[in-house]
Amino acid sequence: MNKAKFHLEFNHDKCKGCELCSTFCPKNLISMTGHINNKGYITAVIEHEDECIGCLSCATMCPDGAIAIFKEDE
Amino acid sequence: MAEKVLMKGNEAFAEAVIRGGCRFYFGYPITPQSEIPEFMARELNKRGGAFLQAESELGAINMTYGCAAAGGNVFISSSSPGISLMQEGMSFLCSAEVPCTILNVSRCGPGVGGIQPGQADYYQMTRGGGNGDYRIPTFAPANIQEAVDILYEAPMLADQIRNPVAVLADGMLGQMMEPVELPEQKKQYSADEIAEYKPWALTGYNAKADKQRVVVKSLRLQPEALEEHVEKLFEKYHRLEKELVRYEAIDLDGADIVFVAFGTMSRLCKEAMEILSEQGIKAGLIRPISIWPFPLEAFDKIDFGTTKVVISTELSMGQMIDDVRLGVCGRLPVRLIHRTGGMIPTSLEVVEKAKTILEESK
Amino acid sequence: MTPVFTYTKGMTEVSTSYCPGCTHGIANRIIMETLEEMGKLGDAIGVGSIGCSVTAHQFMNVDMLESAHGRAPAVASGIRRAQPDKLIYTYQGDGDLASIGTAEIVHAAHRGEKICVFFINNAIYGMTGGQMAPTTLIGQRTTTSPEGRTVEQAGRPIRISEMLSTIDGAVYIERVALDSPAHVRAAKKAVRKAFAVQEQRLGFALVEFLSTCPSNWGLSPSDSIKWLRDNMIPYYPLGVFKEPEGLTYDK
Amino acid sequence: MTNKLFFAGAGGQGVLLMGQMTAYAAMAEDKPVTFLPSYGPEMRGGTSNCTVVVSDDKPVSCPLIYEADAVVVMNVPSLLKFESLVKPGGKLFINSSLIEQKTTRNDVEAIYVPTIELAEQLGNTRAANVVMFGAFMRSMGIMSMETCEHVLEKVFSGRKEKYLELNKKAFHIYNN
Repeated sequence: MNKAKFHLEFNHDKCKGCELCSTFCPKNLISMTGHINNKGYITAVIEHEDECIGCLSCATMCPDGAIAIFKEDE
Repeated sequence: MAEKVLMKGNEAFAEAVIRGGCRFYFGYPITPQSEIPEFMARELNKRGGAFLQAESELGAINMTYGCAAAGGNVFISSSSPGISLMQEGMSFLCSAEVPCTILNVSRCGPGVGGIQPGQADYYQMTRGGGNGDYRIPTFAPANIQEAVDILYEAPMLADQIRNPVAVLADGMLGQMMEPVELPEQKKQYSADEIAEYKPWALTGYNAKADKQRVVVKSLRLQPEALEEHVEKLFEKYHRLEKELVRYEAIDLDGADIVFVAFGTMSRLCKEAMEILSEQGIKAGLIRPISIWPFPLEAFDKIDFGTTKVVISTELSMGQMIDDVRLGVCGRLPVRLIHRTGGMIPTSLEVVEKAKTILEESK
Repeated sequence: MTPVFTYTKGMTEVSTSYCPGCTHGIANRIIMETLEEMGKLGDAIGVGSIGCSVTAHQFMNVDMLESAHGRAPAVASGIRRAQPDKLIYTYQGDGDLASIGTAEIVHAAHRGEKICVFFINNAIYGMTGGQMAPTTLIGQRTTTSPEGRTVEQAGRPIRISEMLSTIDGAVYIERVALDSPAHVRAAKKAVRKAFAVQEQRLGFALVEFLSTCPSNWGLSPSDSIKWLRDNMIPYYPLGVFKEPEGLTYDK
Repeated sequence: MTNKLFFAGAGGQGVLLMGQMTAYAAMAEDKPVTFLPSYGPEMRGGTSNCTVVVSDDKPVSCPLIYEADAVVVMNVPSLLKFESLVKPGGKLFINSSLIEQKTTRNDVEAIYVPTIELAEQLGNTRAANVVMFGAFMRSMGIMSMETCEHVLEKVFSGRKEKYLELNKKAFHIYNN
């Protein structure tokens, strides 16, 4: 069985760089190394997206609705 | 012509405002207007509306804010210290342009004061105790029929101008009885009709023709936006200053003295005028019916060739006298006859004081 | 690609005014997600309050009213009279609900008003700059309890859920926390149940959210989550305090 | 022509009802009228009084009075407090069943009505206030006795209808 693949989209305009997504990612895939957005926050990005297990923890804890998650169709 | 009935002021007020279209009442008991919540508790539920006894006047005015913002036609009443508690909500209602009808059956202050009639809420009603720039059109009837007629029109007027409309009646008017004719019941809007009749009301956006959500608010954190909003409110208020002015002017031609009095005090003045006339002194009367907007134009009708003095006659230490001075505008001396604390002068007392003032003014 | 998590249409496109990492944003979102999933956004009326959520009407994408400090339950009671068929909720902080608005909340509960109250408890006044709230913990430093709150001076923190569950008219009371994905999911379930209670006209429903205030607690968002868990939950235990027997709803 | 009338007594003596019935009678004859009760914090007991102003033609300007064409007093404190209100040549109606003394005024017409004794003749002392109302109306002649009877029919209707005949008799019993 192939492992399901997920894709994360970060809305960099909404992200406030609070790091809660990164704190709650069980696989430690999210880092705060994006660009500085218009509000002056350093935004979140995902590294090694292929390792994402689709647990939705990051999006669940994001207070700003900055994360959307998609599942690749098989 | 409708049949005349002898009614206690407070009950006549309540019946009139229901016939004027009011369906909701939120209130808290306070003398001398407790007959109103009692009347509403008996009547509104069976006449397709709702009565709710609030936990406080603060609760009541905010229930009013919610219900009226959701399109309900709301009437609210209290007496002086209760009106003080409602000032916060009145400021919100004005800013959010939410209509309702407010009745103050006033007593005496300051503080809890006493329960006898007084007119020391003039500033509270015409200047407002709430914060910010706002105005509430306020009418001060002098008899029960006039109060009934004003309260009957008030709910519709409030809807038209999207602003609270207030009536200031003192405790005497609330407690006394006079024969009145009650007008026909006006149309009351059902919950389903509100979205169409009041597109700005909170109904859930599914009920709206355009499916657009509405926000009812007073908050504007951007100074530019707040200034623009308040300027817009005042365009309305300036228009109302012309449209809503109401007063009675009696016997101004050739008068030696002109009384200015509203409500109960104006009735004493009318009797005083009769007595003065028997003694050869001609007295006129300007009786503001709208106290905001104040009928400044009435003062231009004074006979400046004969009149020696204008006397503001009040059941307070002199509050309306500020507006009287604006109306007279330096053209004549302005003096005060007053009692306060619930004391009401007799018409003879008014006559004697007026004669003294006239002598001093010659 | 199939979306598995997207931002709810119950929230507008406007960025919230909450500070980075403040869990107000999570509470806003799960309430609006719930209404969207119920298909009720167009039949809902929200009442905002004074505090950090004073601008909630800009974010919550339903008919909204912004009320005076503490008065939201009275306002909602008024709306209920004119709009008897709508879903009506208030969104209030702890200064608003547990201090200046205690009369309104207690009496709305006593009347068994068919409204939902979403109560954000972050143990501090946020918008005004970190003053002591009635919910501030003993020993907690705030700008008006600079040496830490003492029992002698301010008494003990008020437990709203416990207090309101003594009231007959309040039929659903639950305290939840926004400190983990699992707790957020539980919180959303509580929101759903509160709306079910209102839909079925069973009475007054309140969900208390333990929430963070990183800016005024002086902690990072992640440390704030930990502080909430270590300090608030022991004093404000989570759980259902009251629930109608056999409450059913579409999950 | 304006009639300024004043009624005073103890709470429960029916003074407000007397005033109201007077106002009803005036309204029935299409006369402008005002009825103004005293109001205070006490719900039971204490004193109570009311002012009724009846006009023949133009609206009543002032519901408050500084002198009265007629005053009705139902107990001693009311006599002491309000006998001075009667204008010279006016009428003072005194409930002589409870007030043994005479008025100190010699410039008014005093009418002493033994309301309780007369009501006792009818078998019910509770009709004492209507005895006074009848004496008052007959003497004043502002409204017709017929009109007043109609008012009694209105007041004593429904649950109170069983008292109507008694009160009609009470209304007419004082005939001096």
